Amino acid sequence: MHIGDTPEEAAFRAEARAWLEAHAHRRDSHEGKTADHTRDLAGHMQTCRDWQRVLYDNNWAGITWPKQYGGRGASAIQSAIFAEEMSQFDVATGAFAVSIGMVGPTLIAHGTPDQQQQHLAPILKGEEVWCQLFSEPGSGSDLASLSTRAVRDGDDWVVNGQKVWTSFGQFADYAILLARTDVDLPKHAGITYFILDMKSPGIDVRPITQITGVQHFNETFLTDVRIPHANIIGDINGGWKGAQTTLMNERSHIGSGGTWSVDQLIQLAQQRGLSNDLNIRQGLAQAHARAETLRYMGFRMRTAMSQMRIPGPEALTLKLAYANHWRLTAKLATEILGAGAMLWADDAPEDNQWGQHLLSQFAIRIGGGTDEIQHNIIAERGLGLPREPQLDKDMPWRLSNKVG
Amino acid sequence: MHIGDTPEEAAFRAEARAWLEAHAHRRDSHEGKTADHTRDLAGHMQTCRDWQRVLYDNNWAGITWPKQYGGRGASAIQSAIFAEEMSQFDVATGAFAVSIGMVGPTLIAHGTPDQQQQHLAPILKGEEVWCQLFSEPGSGSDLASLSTRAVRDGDDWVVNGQKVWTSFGQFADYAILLARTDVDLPKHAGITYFILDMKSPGIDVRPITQITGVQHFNETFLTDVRIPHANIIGDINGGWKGAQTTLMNERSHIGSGGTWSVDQLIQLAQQRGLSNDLNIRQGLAQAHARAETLRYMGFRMRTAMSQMRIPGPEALTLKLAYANHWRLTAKLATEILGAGAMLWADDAPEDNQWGQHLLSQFAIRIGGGTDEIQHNIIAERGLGLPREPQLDKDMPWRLSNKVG
Amino acid sequence: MNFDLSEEQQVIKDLALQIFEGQSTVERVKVAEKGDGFDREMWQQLANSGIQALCVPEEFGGSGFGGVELSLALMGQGRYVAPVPLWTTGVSALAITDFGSPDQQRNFLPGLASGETIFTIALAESGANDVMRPTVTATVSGDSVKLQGYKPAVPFAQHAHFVLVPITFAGTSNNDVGVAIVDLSLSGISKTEVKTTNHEPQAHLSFDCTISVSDILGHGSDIDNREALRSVFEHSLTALAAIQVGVAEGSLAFVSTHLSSRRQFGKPLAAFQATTQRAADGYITTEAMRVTALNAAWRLAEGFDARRDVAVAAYWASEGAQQVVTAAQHLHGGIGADVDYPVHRYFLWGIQLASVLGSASSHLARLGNLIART
Amino acid sequence: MNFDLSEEQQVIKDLALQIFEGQSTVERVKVAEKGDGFDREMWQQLANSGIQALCVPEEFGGSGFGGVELSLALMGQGRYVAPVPLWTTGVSALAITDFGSPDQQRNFLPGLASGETIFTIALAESGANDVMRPTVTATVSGDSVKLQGYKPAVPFAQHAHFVLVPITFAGTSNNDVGVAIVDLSLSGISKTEVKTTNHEPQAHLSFDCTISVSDILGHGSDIDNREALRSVFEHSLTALAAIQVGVAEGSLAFVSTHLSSRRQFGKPLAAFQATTQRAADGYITTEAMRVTALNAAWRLAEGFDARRDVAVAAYWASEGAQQVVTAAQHLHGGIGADVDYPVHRYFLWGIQLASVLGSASSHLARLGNLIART
Repeated sequence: MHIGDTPEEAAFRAEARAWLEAHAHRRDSHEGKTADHTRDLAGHMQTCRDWQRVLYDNNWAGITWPKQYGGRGASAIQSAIFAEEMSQFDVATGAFAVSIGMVGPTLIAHGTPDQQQQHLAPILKGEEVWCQLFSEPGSGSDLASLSTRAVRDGDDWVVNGQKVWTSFGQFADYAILLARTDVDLPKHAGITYFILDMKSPGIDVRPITQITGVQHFNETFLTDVRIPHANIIGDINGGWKGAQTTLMNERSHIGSGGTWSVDQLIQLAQQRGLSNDLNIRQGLAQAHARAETLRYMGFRMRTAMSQMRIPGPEALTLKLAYANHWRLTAKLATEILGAGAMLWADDAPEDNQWGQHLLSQFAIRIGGGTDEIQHNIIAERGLGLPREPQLDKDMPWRLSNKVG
Repeated sequence: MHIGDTPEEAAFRAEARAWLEAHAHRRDSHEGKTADHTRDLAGHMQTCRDWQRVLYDNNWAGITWPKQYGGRGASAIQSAIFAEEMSQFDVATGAFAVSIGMVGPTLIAHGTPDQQQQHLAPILKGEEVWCQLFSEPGSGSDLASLSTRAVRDGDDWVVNGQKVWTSFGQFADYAILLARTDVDLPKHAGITYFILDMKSPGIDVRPITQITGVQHFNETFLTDVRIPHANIIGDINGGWKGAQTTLMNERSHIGSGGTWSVDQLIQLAQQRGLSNDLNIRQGLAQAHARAETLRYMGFRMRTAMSQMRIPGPEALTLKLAYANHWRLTAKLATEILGAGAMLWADDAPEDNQWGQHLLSQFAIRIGGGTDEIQHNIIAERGLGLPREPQLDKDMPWRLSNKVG
Repeated sequence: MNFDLSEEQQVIKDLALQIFEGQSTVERVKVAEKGDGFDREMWQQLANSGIQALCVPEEFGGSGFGGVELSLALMGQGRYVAPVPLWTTGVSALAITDFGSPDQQRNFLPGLASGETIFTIALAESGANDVMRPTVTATVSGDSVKLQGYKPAVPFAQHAHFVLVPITFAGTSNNDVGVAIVDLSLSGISKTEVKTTNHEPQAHLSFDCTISVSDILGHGSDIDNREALRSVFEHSLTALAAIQVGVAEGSLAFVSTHLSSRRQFGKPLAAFQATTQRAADGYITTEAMRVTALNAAWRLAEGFDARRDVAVAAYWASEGAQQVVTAAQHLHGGIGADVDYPVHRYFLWGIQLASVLGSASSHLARLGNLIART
Repeated sequence: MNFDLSEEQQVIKDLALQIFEGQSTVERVKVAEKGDGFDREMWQQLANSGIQALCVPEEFGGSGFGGVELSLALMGQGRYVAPVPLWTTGVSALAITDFGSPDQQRNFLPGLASGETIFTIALAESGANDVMRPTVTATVSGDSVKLQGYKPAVPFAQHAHFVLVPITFAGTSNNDVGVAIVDLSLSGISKTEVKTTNHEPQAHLSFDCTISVSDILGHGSDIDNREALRSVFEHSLTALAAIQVGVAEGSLAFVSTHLSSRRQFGKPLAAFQATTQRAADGYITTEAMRVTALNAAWRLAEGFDARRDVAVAAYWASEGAQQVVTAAQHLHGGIGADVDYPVHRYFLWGIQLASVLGSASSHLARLGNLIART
């Protein structure tokens, strides 16, 4: 047990920090202008691509990816150290959350050599932005019930259907796509995992205006879209396995994020003369306690990952605790801001970061599996309770929407 | 809308108070010695019987019962006013909660004239203490699944089975009993409602030592107990209807109770020099806000009752809010008592009333339907959500324990 | 003791609900959001039905009801998140009725009753939000009064004709406070329109202007200025609490629809207790908001000391409403994030009104002072 | 950075769990509850396995581990609600090892290591519970020290040989504080045995006795008395937090069993999300307690400033444990109320240890002072 940097880790941190100092600007107390994607989404995309290229050129891209795939081959802990340091600089990485965090690990685990060859290096270089075509209007928590169909036609598959919550879909070069390829098999067993070139004909991406005013999500309509057979990841009808890899990476990504710290909130309270208001101060102390808890839960998860153990319920615990922390901290910020919390966009104090956080809590609590689904999994894996019976689990998918 | 006493109600309150002043002692800031049942349960029982007789002799027994049954024929609001006034005096009534609050209304609604004749007056006079033989070890929330059997034998029914959570069972003269009389009918449809003389042979009442140290609950074993046919309330196999009347009265009874007020807690904090501790004071303010909410929810329920409307989800809301208030207030009391909160029985401060409250929160949250069951009913009746499907609802009881 | 609405109250409640249901449709609200945030057609419809006139005395063209009836109308507004300045206009009518001088009543009440005159109230302060300690100063010199100060985030200030401004009289030994009725077209008032979270039109106001002493609420009458300010404060909180009841109700109505219709794992979401228990909690909280909001309105209307009651109602309206609308938004999953689906509006109203009301802990602190200070 | 236990730590954890599982059976605990509350046979078994010796240096017969290893043993104790004075004895050993004079170490550590000497710690105060401002006064006169004061609810005081007492040195200009090692057999100490909620043996202690200056912890050494007291305080909170982790774990284990086996409406309770979501919340809270308790123990053991870390762990141990054990007790329905069923013991331990720890808000207040005071 060693909580905190070992000498080797401290050296790694110093190296990372020195490199960042040389290549980026430290950001102010609150979210940096560059990292902020709420105003100019297209500009934000380009900033992400540019920064990813700088990372790549300096061997900081894909820190945990094996060297043979162009990564640094470093540990989960080193990756976390780099992310901690990088979070203090005004750089943007959000557009690559799917590409680096989810697509890469999935391709490494399940992709063919050709697929790896074609995509891994461009991802690391910032040349390929990917989006995720998993959720559908009728399939949210019950992802495996998805109904987008792919039908074989010679060397191609022809895809029809509708996807939703496609982050950065309007800017993406490629997508990972789940589609149903056999309706007679049970719902988990008839899904295939595809790589989709977003320049293919028949794709219509329509931005969704979110409650935050941002259009980061999209609806994606797929009409007779053709995908070459070679673009299947894994086996035909075996896509659920790859999807699990992708989703596990998504969950642990969400739990480890965060663009603000409790220190910023303490500073805000101090600036507003409220840090000696006992109610506010109790709130700050509680926020600190929650943040520390997340830190140690994160340490524990990364310890497991760097020992090549697959994180169990602790990853879910982390995501839930993180979502809860996000919600409560945003609420505390509105109390500190008082009437100012009502203001929005350019009129809002602190570049509107707290308003954005308050309204984006739902993305955290819903994306990567809802709070409720996570609780169920924790009950099952953490407490050993029996799994909830799923009536449609073993019946052919084409019948399963009729039960219940 | 008139929140608070009308002139007529104020006059009634004054009359009640004057009578109470003449017949009882005002109690101190905390629970009166007489009302306290935690030390000498048998003595408490006798005190309850004696006080009930005094109430009866002065026409204060069964305030809402119709005059024809020996009651006062007054409104639910007048009954509440009398209860509010009485709560400030050192008198004991708990042993009659079942008899007056649940058995009486059930007999009035569903009993035969003979049954009413035989029992209503003795109940009001304090001569008959009743207990409730409903719950079973295997049937808690799912009361209708009960398995105590009653089989007809000439003019008698012969009962075998085991009941649990029998309040004051060791002192009761009579019981209301639910038993299964037809195993081939669905679970709700094969239950009959009996009056049981607790002196009958074959009844074995075994006190349960509760977490509070009190033995107010019992297990009751019934072995070849004979009940005359005339002791059936309602129809053979039609007992669920009467049970609903009993349970509805139980729920509204639990929600309207309470032997302490937030004022006592404020006084305690002041005595301990903690009422200017901001954390404690916020807690007291929150407790006050909850208590006020309960008051107005109670007003609303009694308004409905005095208009002869059956209280809907507002009665459930009240019970849940009450249980929540009980839990949080007991917790606040432990914070005010500090290290003293650890002490128990004679060594505890404030006659151990706060410790007793902390530990008895579960009786409130479980008795009369668990928090979870109440939530389900609120979702259904308050929000119009579909009722949860019950797989065993329509199948013969003898098969229903095998499903799921 | 009777918690039921009177027949007249029931009629008012139904009437208001009916107008808001018909007028405050999702389409109309969207149009207002994209425009200047004020649906004047709805305002006119309300006026035609006498809603603005509810708490104006009959002699000034009103129907002579009071705060309870205003609260019932406001619950209807919240239920359909209607973009009109009803609470500020209603509370102003109550304040002028209770504290206004005969001239003020004659000048303002008929226009308030007909809906032609729009009032707003400048409650919020920039720093610590204590309405009873106004930062705007009033310096009296003969018949004229110099107003100086800043009030952020005043609702509908760009559309209103007058604003009630809490003031501290400069140079008084006890920091005397009161309320000024200020004509928003006066020179020396600058308005900065601002965007707000729920798209309500608001403006920051800067005062460096001169009014007449006859513009002080109740001038020349035998009123207690501090009590006038307290009354405006307490009626404002109570009115906001009523809107929050409607907002919470409305968000729960969307929850019921969503949970009943949306299916996952072969069942409607309502078959999953994880969702229904949370919805039931929302119902319980909404009922707590309702009974305490009605009680506060009733006690104020009866002229009783309602300081504790208002604090209790404001506590629930701030904390409870946030809980309910946050749960409702969450229970909608992804669809809640899409502004094409109306439930998000209830979330935005709930949190924004909580900011207008002030934090739950500030109300608890006031309440704690009243009940437990030694 | 490594959050895993070392191999040695894993062995210690497993060993402790194994002893407690074997010794602290429901039957044995019941016997202790009915008797004097102290299971001496279990204490001897623990001593035979070297548990009391864990944090005593090797030169005094111990195994030279520290607070982290003590915490692992205490988690095992909590898991089986074992009636032995392990935390007070362990923390006393740490205190005497870190701050004791050579004489004190020679006198006490061997007995602590073997389990023959039992120490308790008088943390609680009657009024405002600030351990760093002791109410027991120590008046030094030459070589003798007069102790005067009162300490309520001292755990195992009727079974212990010595007690660590926080003291304020009378007549010092800065209200100097420190820790006295007091022999409980001295005349001038009166003990009043009291009943407690979870049946732990406790006594109120009254001091009007004389000890020697050499009984002050660290006397004659170059130590900071205030730091010695702070260390006892922080190690105590951290030890209690470890027990709470075990208590929460244990109560959840009963929940899993109950929900899986108890059937209602034709299904196990575990098929109802209303129960499983609550149980999952308990799991999340327990994990928060675990990581923060381990972190506090580790930072103390490394000699880092751990004031914030201890406050965070104590916050969770007080608030979190109460949440978990209350939910667990509730989820057992009626059966939880029956003292013949063991789950109630976890509830009683959880709430009682929360009282020993002090309220969550008191820890937040201390933490808020450390992080946000301006």
